[in-house]
Order: sequence, then structure tokens, then C-alpha cells
Amino acid sequence: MTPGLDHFLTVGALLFCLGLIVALSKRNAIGVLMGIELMLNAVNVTLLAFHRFTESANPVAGQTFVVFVITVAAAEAAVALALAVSFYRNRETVDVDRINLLRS
Amino acid sequence: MNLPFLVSDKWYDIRDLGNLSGAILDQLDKVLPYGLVYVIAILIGFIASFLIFVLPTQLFLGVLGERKIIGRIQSRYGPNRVGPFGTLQPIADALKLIQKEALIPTAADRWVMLIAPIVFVAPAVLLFAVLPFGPNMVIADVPVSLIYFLAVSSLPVLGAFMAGWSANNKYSLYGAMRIVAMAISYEVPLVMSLLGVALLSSTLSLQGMVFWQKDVHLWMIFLQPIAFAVYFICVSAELNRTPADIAEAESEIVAGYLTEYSGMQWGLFYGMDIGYALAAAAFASTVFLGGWSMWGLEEYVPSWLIFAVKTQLFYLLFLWTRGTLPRLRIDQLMAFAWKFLLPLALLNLLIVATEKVIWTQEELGDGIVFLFAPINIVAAAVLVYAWAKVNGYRPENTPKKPRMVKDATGYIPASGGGR
Amino acid sequence: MTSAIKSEPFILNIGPQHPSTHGVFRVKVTVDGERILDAEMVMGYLHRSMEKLAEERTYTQNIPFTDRTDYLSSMSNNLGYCLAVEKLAGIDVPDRGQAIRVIMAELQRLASHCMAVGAFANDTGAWQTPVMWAFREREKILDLFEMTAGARLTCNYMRIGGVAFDLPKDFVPMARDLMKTFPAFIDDIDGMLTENEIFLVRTRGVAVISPELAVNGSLAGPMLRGSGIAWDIRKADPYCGYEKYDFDIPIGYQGDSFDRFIVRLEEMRQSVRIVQQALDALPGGPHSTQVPLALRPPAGEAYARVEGPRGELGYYVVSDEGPSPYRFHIRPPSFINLSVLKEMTVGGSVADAIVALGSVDIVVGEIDR
Amino acid sequence: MALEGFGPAFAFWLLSAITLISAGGVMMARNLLHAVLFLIVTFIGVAGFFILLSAEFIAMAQVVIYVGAVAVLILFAILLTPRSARDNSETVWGAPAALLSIALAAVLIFVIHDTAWSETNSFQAPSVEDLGRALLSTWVLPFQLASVLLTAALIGAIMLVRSPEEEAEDALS
Amino acid sequence: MPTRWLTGHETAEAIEDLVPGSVARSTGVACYLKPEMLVEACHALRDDSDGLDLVHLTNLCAVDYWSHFEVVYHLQSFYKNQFATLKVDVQGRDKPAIPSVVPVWHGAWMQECEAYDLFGIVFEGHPNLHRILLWDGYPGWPLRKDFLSMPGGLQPGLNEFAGTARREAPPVRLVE
Repeated sequence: MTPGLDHFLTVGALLFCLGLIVALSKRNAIGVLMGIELMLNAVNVTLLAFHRFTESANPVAGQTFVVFVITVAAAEAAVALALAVSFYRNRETVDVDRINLLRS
Repeated sequence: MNLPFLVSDKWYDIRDLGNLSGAILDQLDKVLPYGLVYVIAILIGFIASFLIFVLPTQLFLGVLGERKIIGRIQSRYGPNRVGPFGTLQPIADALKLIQKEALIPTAADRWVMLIAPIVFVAPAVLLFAVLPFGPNMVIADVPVSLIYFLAVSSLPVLGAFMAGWSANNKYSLYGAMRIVAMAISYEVPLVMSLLGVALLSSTLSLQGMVFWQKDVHLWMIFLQPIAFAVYFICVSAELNRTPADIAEAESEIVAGYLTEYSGMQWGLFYGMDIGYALAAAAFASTVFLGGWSMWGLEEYVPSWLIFAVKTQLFYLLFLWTRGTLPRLRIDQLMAFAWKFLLPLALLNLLIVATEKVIWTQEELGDGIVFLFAPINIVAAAVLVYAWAKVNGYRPENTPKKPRMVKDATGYIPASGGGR
Repeated sequence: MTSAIKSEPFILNIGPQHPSTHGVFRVKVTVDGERILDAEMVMGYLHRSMEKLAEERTYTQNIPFTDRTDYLSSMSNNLGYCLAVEKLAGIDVPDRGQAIRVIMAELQRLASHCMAVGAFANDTGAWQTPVMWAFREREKILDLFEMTAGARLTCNYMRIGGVAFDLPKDFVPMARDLMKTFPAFIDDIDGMLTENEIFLVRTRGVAVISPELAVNGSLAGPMLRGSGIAWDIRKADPYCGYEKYDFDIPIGYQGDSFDRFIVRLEEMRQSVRIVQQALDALPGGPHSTQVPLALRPPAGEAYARVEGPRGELGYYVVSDEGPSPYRFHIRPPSFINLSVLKEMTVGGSVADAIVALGSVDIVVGEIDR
Repeated sequence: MALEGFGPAFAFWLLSAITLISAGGVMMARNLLHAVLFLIVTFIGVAGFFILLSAEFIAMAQVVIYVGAVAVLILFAILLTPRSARDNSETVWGAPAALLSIALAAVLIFVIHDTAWSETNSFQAPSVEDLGRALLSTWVLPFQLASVLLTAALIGAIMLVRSPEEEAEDALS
Repeated sequence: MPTRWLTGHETAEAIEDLVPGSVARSTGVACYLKPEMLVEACHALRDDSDGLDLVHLTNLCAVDYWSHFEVVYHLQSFYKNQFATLKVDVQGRDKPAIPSVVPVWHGAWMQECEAYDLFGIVFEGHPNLHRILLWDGYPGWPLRKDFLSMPGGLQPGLNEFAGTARREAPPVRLVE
């Protein structure tokens, strides 16, 4: 079967949903971060699929957008991991259920 | 002047083996179904690059050269028993390693430990796919082969990390931590230094860079000595060669991430260490030393031979540093990458960008590079020295000779030593 | 260490089998990331109870034991023990014997420092090259030993009252030749390492021993001199006629690993000077006095020390007029020099600990005896 | 215009399998480090998709940034937290999250297959040069913003992981 | 100028000036200190830079004289270049004990451990007195004169040791 836009979008959607499960359900803060990375990747796949298969007035826009998404993802990963490490140092845990400084 | 058997674009022209494989593929294309010929082309490319480049250099010049040349540096003979002048020693080593049991500790993460050598080895083969061996001899002429090379060469770090972490050994874990930290730090100045190269030659393709250097008749090393130095240091660090071999520092953490490996698994790591060094040397000779071009010599000598010789000569540099230099500490290496190499690479980028702007805006000819080269060499020397001074390089403050006294009289305070 | 990242402290065993412990020696370090929080030495893997064995054997039979304590400097060990027994029994050594002892002790210092310098460079990561160069020169010295004593490592050459055999005919010209070429080797190592910026940053300011700690920690030899303390038994308490030779004591500046290294290098130059002088002024006459085989020194005790390659090498011998020593104690310099290892390593990184251990120049045979 | 020929189709199905299975691995793996290794495989698979969609530069950037930097960063963060914190189990929200995701996936797939996308038949892959020109002309403001964001993130990350001792040292000097 | 080896009487005189009542007796070789005054006397000796200036504890060892143990301290002065021998008698064979001089000289740390390991002399106040060369639980104190065999006449092996009794069977049994 020749892969078309539908197929790429489906893969992107499945990848996104897997990332969503990971991000919502993991106990470990770093695990949650990995889920978010998966979702961002799924978004990138979708963006590039649209870029490749659909009409556009600006043919470079799709790739440009992906560049920005990757940049933001890198920045987000750096800050999130720094948060996790810093939190571990202060609270001896990276369990998201116990990250509740604002409660109690 | 054309010799009769050196006719360009004919299949029997040995200067460019791409012609030969192209002729074969053209014939095959007539009989085989569509698409299969591409697979065969890729196979031919890999096999050819393996046969004429990786295998001989890897086995005979890599392993043997490493041991023979370092042996000479250390005033010993090196292997000289197996085969004439010990040339069959690598084969004997490989046979011995294959016979040995590949131990896996009980507490180790078995599967990760088994996969790690494969993860480490596979990118090495991929690296050679984009290196141009001649005008038509490049397996995959990717337009972004420079970034491809950087991307693929960042993969083996994961293999090394998996090896170090899975063995469940404290020394291995140290090695893994160190190699990960090093890989992150040294990737930055490495990319920065190559950015200047890409900027000046206006291409991200390695083949394009060779053609650019061929056209302006000047190698990139003369135009960007800082970039070359930064590249060499960063690649030494990423490949765990001295003076930055902290990830497998033998005197400190036994063998780092290789501590628990034995047999051919260890052999894969060891052999591919040399493979990566060769790939880095090939990359450096492509980007900085003109690749397969040699100021017109490539008309008479097979271009792949020129390329291989340049690679080996560059590889000698690795051997030389390995044979002579001590090892730095990890915090010193980190500080060096961030405080010394990165600013230098940025300054280099600034200089190159300025020159590029002048070059294109004023519509100067290619000859202008012969003006840029001396300027850049002088600028490089001045910048390196000045930046070292700024960073506190004061060799004159360290007395290299002890104080000499005639009599044993107890404590003598060091006065005015300047330390 | 600038590493700000905190992780779980855990215990790392450096040794007993480790490339940089120079034998079966173990340091249990508690590390936090790369920073060392605590260091504990574990030794005794090579313990042979020589002090007990020596109480069962005659004075002469004990000389081979001293070879096997510090197996890298057997001549110095022989010499220290023989001096102690001679002091106890009141035996004089003829001039030629003393000159030969000086030559041998200094050659042994050269050989041992070759090993020390090479192994130290090895520890800093200059893998194998300096050590191979040093071994090349050490082999030449060991050839001289072999020629004289018949053994290369455990020479067993000194005897109570002199030395075992006179020098062979070829010894003096060969030793002269070697002493002509030796300074070039020292300059080679000097140029390769002390001029190397990487070596400098790895050793300078690492494992600093303050002069107060050096004195209080009973250090000796290059460790003491590296901290700026001018102390050398050969000058302070001359034995075997060292007062006749002209040489200097090299001392360091601030007591870091680099100072100890350059002190060792300079000591090699001074040793070459001493050997040259001793060869030039080699007196004739007998090489040894006659000493009864079953020596029974008068009751009493004697403590004699020599400046071994690793520091003050003392022998404390107590006699009860019997044929064997009543008590035989060795003051092992590398054992006592290790007592400041914790102060040298704590706070530094693992890599610095290896450099610190290398700069002590331990010989495990001597630590454990 | 779909991707014609055997090669792209084969590559697509292979990459789909690799990517989705390894993404499942991220979800299922009990050991956090195994999860990261699966995540890396996913990243490489996604990079393969990018090549299939004629975005070589983005694919290489994906490998350099995600595999070379983000994954390595994650590994580093995991190594800095001790063994006890390397558990990758689910919270009580596991089942609801899975249900929600499956529902979302169903909706998305329905939408994807139900919509008539205006597919083009004349696709010209933009070169790296085009991308560079677009970034520095049309999109120059977002580009600058992204660089500012990266710098801010870098500084923020450094400030976050500074140890109390270091802060004390800085306060003294 | 060679080292001046102080006689016990000279040393005793100097110590009596510094810490009266700390000297038990003195001979031509060594000065015998009272164990209870040992640390105090050593402190004074070390810090007395105008007097004997014995800053460097060169050697520390113990000797078993059947009736008692002697712990020998060899001290060295760098500036004055003199050398003194101090001794302390340690009574009792069951649990001989004297104060540790580690607070005075850090260099005594390992040497006292060694003396404890091989003679069983307990140095009170030592920060970490443990068996440094032999393993914990080693039976007996090997350098004592009455250590002719392992307690109980144990046989060779890791848990056993060569006694005076001759062995019957070879120590290593061949596996058939």
C-alpha cells in the first residue's frame, strides 16, 4: 500500500496518543518528560506530513515550523530536567505525586 | 595531457572506481526489475568502501599502525612475530578475541549489555557512506552530509553509555557518566567550528566542500586554522583519545565503560574506537585538507589513494598525541570546552563571517582567499595566545626546577616563588 | 572540583587489583560524584611477617629478607640493615667497601626513581610512554647490578662489614659510560613532562602537603623535600662517607605532586653526580672485613638509617647476644608516607587521588613487609 | 501525490513499526533507562519519517538534537538521581489516561480518514538554502525569539542546578 | 655536621625541665617515660623549638621483653639536627595499653596500628585502631615472643596457621 497523507497522520496520531498515556500516567517526572517529547515528535511528523502532501502558499513554512518546535523542545527538556534534578536534590524524590510544594 | 588508460568517465579509469561500479550498475539495470539496482548500488558502495578503505586501514594500518607506531614512540618494537613484520598480528588478535568467552556478569542488565556493542559499531559503518572518495565515489551524496556526519557520530555515545551502565560496575558507571558529559560538552564547540567551514564554502555537502577547496586551490586548514584546531581537540575528546580519554582512563577507572567486557564484544569496542578515529580523520581530511583533491595530482593518481593517504597521515596525529600526552581531569576538560574552545570557535565564526561578507559584497574573485589565509593564520596565533593569557596561562610563574640547598637544615619557606 | 552536581555518596574500591595501585593495595574511597569524601587504606595483602622470620635466622641470613621488602631498591635496604648490624657489633668497613656501597646505593636510587617517575607519569595518563623510557634506562642499571651481584632485582649484595664481592673489571668503565648518557635521559623526561601544560595542570596544586603536615606526619624523602623541608640523611647524618661527595638537596615549593616529581628528577641528577665522583675516587684495598659467620653482637640496640629512594629507611635491631636478632624492625618509608594519604585525597576528585597515590611512590612489598 | 514505488512504502511500514513499537516500549518499560533507550529508537524512527517526507535537514537536526542532546540529557538526569528513583511505574491515573488516549486516537483517526485533504501533486522539496533564507527573512522574528528562549532556558537550567555551596561561594566573592 | 645522637640522660634532663615528673628512668641509650605522662611530655618536646626541638617522629615500634613490652619512639630534630630515643614500658600481657601519641604526631597513626596489629598493645586515644596488616579476628599477636604457633596448634590454611606440630597430610589435596 503506498503511504499517503492519511498514513502519516495516523502514525502521528498514534504516536501522540502513546505519548499522552506516558505523560499522564508515569510516576517519575523524567518519565513524564519523555511522554511530552514523544508528543512533540508526533506533532513534528504531522507537520511535515502536511508540508509534504498539501498545497501551501509558502512551501518552506512547514519545515520552518518544525525547526521552531525542535528548538522549543530542546529548551523545554533542558529546563524540565534541571527542575527534576533540582527537585530531587531538595526533596529526595522525583515522584510527580509527591511534588506538591504548593499544597499543605 | 591524457594517458590512454586514464580517460575520464570510462569504466576502466582506476582514478575513480565510481565509473566502474556505475558501468556495472548500468548493465544490471537493463536486466533487473526496478529498484533492485539501488539496493545493489548501496551494497557495492559499502563493500567497496569496506574493501579499499575500512578493511585495510582498519586492520593493517589502524590496529597494526596503532601498535607499531606507538611501540616506536615508546621505544619498543611492537608486534613483530606473526607474519612478516608482524603484519598478521591484527588477525591473530581477532582470532584470539573470538575464542575468548564473552562474559556477562550476573548482576548486569543482560540485553542492554549485549546490544551495546552493536549500537556502538553500527554508526561507524554509516559514517563512511557520505565521505567522498573521489569525484564520483560517494555512496550517498546527501546534500546535508556535514550534518549527517555530526548526527551519526553522536550515536556511538549511546552505545558506550549502554555498555557502561548495563555492566552494573562502579567503574563502568563512571566511564558512562564521563562519556555522556564529554559528549554533550564537546559537541558544541565542534559544531561551532564546522559552522565556519560551512559558511565559507556555502555548502553542507562534503563533496561540495572538496570541490570548493579544489576550485579555490587552497585547503580549508589554511583559511581556518582555529576551526581545524578546535575540531581536532573536540574530536579527540569525543572519541576518547588522549589527552581526553577520561571515559576509559586506564589508570583511574580501570577501563571505564569497557571494564566488564571481554572477548569479541570488547574487540568490537576496541576496533570501532579505531574505526571512529579513522572516520574522524577522513572527515577532517575531507573538510580541512582538501579531501581527494591534491592541487591537480588527482589527475594522475587515483583520488581514493590520495584520500586514504591523507586520512592515514591525519590519523598519525591521533597516535602521536596518544603516545605522548597525559590525561586531563574531567572538570578541566569541561572548563576547556566551555571557556576556551567555544569562545575561540565563535571568534573564528565571526572572522569567517566578516570575510565571507566582504567576499560576496565586493564580488571579489577566488584569489582573495590567498589574502585571507595569512590574515587568518596570524589572527589564529594571536587569538589563541591572547585567549590563553586571558584564561590565566602563566607558564613563567611555575618554577620548573626545584630549589637547591647545600645543607639539611629543615624547613625553608619558598619566598618570592610567585606561586 | 567544580562539579556542583550532588548524587548519592557511594563507596568505590580502588584496588586491590587496580592498574594504579602498583601492587595489591586498596583504597576504599567514599565518593560523591567525582569528589572524594573519605578515603580508607586497606593493606596487608602482601604481608609476609618478615620481622618475625628474621628473629629465627642469623644476622647474615636476614640480608635477603631486606631485598624483598622494597623490591625496587634492594641495595638501599641491604645497606640500611648492614649499617644497623655494624653499628650494633662495632664493625668497621674498609674504604673501598664504603665507596662501592655508595655507588650501588646511588645507582639503586636512580633505578628506583626511574620507576617512580615513569609510574607517576603513567598515573597522570601519559600511558606507557614515559614508563617505557624509564624502564629502558633502568634496565641498563640493572645490567650493572647483574654484572656485580648476579641478580637484577633482589641483589643481596651488601654484607655485614662490606660488600659480597669486589667490583668486576668492566664495571667502572661501563658505569662511567652509563653516567655520561644518563643525564640526557633525565632531560628527555624533563622536557616531555615538566614542559607539558597538561601534565602541569594535572599535578600542580594537587595533593598539597603543607610543611607542618609533612613534619607532623613523619614523612620522609622526596615527600618531605617536596614540601620545602631541606632534609636528607646523606647530608644530615652522613654514612658510608657521603660527606666526601659534593651534591645538593633539591627541595620543592609548596608540596604538591609536581614539586615531588621535580624533586625526584633533580635527585636523579644529583645521584649521577655522586656516582661520577665515587667512580673517580674509588679507593683500592679490600672490599670487606672478615666477619664471623655466626655473628653474635653484644647485647644492646641500634637504629641506623639510610636515605632510601623513598625516604628515611631505618632499621632497628635489638640483640641479646644470640646468633639472631632479638627484635628486627624496619622503618618502611612508603608505609609511613601513606599516613597522609587521606589528607591528600579528601576533597579532590578520583583522578586527583590517583595522582596523589602515584606521587607517594609506594612499593607494596615494603608497606606490607 | 503519494510516495510511489516499493522502497518508500517498505520504508514507511518498517519505520511505523519501529516507531510505534518503541513508543510502546517507552510506555511499558519498567526500568526508566530502558524507557530512555526505547525513546531513542523512537526518535531515530521519527527521523526516518522526516527523510521519507523529504526533509533531510530536519531529520539530521532531529538526530543531532534529540538523540545527541535531549536523550543524553535525560540519561544524565537519570544517572544523577539514585537507583531507587529509576522506577518507571504508573500512578493511579494509568487506566484513565489510557482510556482517554484511546478515545482521542479513535477520534483523530476518524477525522483523518474522514477529511478530504487537498493534496498537492507538485511537491518540490525545499533545499537547505531555502530553509535558511526563510528563517532569516520571513521568520526572522520567531528565529530571534527562539534563540532568546534557548539562552533563557540555558541560564535557567544552570541557575536551577546550582548547589547551595556554589551559591554561597558566589555570594562571598 | 652529623646528627647528634642524644643520650637518654640528656633527653631525660630536658624533659624533666619541661614536664616535671614524667621521666621514669634513663639509660645511656634511651629515656624511659611514664606512660601516664607520655602525651603531655611528647607535646612539650614537639613544641619546644628552643630546646630539643624534636618535631619529627621518625620511628615507632614495640619490643617484647617477656616481662614487659617496650614501645620505642625515635625522634628527630631538623633545625638542631639531633636524634633522641624515648621508651615506654608497657606492663601486662593480657591487655597492654598506653596512651596514643597520634594527637601529637600524625605520623604515629599507621605505626601504632602496626604495633597493635603485631603486638596487641592498645594505644588508647587512637582514632582508628585496627588490625592494619592482618585481618580482623586473626588469632594472637604474631610478633610476641610467645607466638610460636597459632593458639590451639592450628594447621596451615587460611583459617589456620603453621604450628610447631608437623603436618601429616599434604596441605593441598589433589582432585581426582
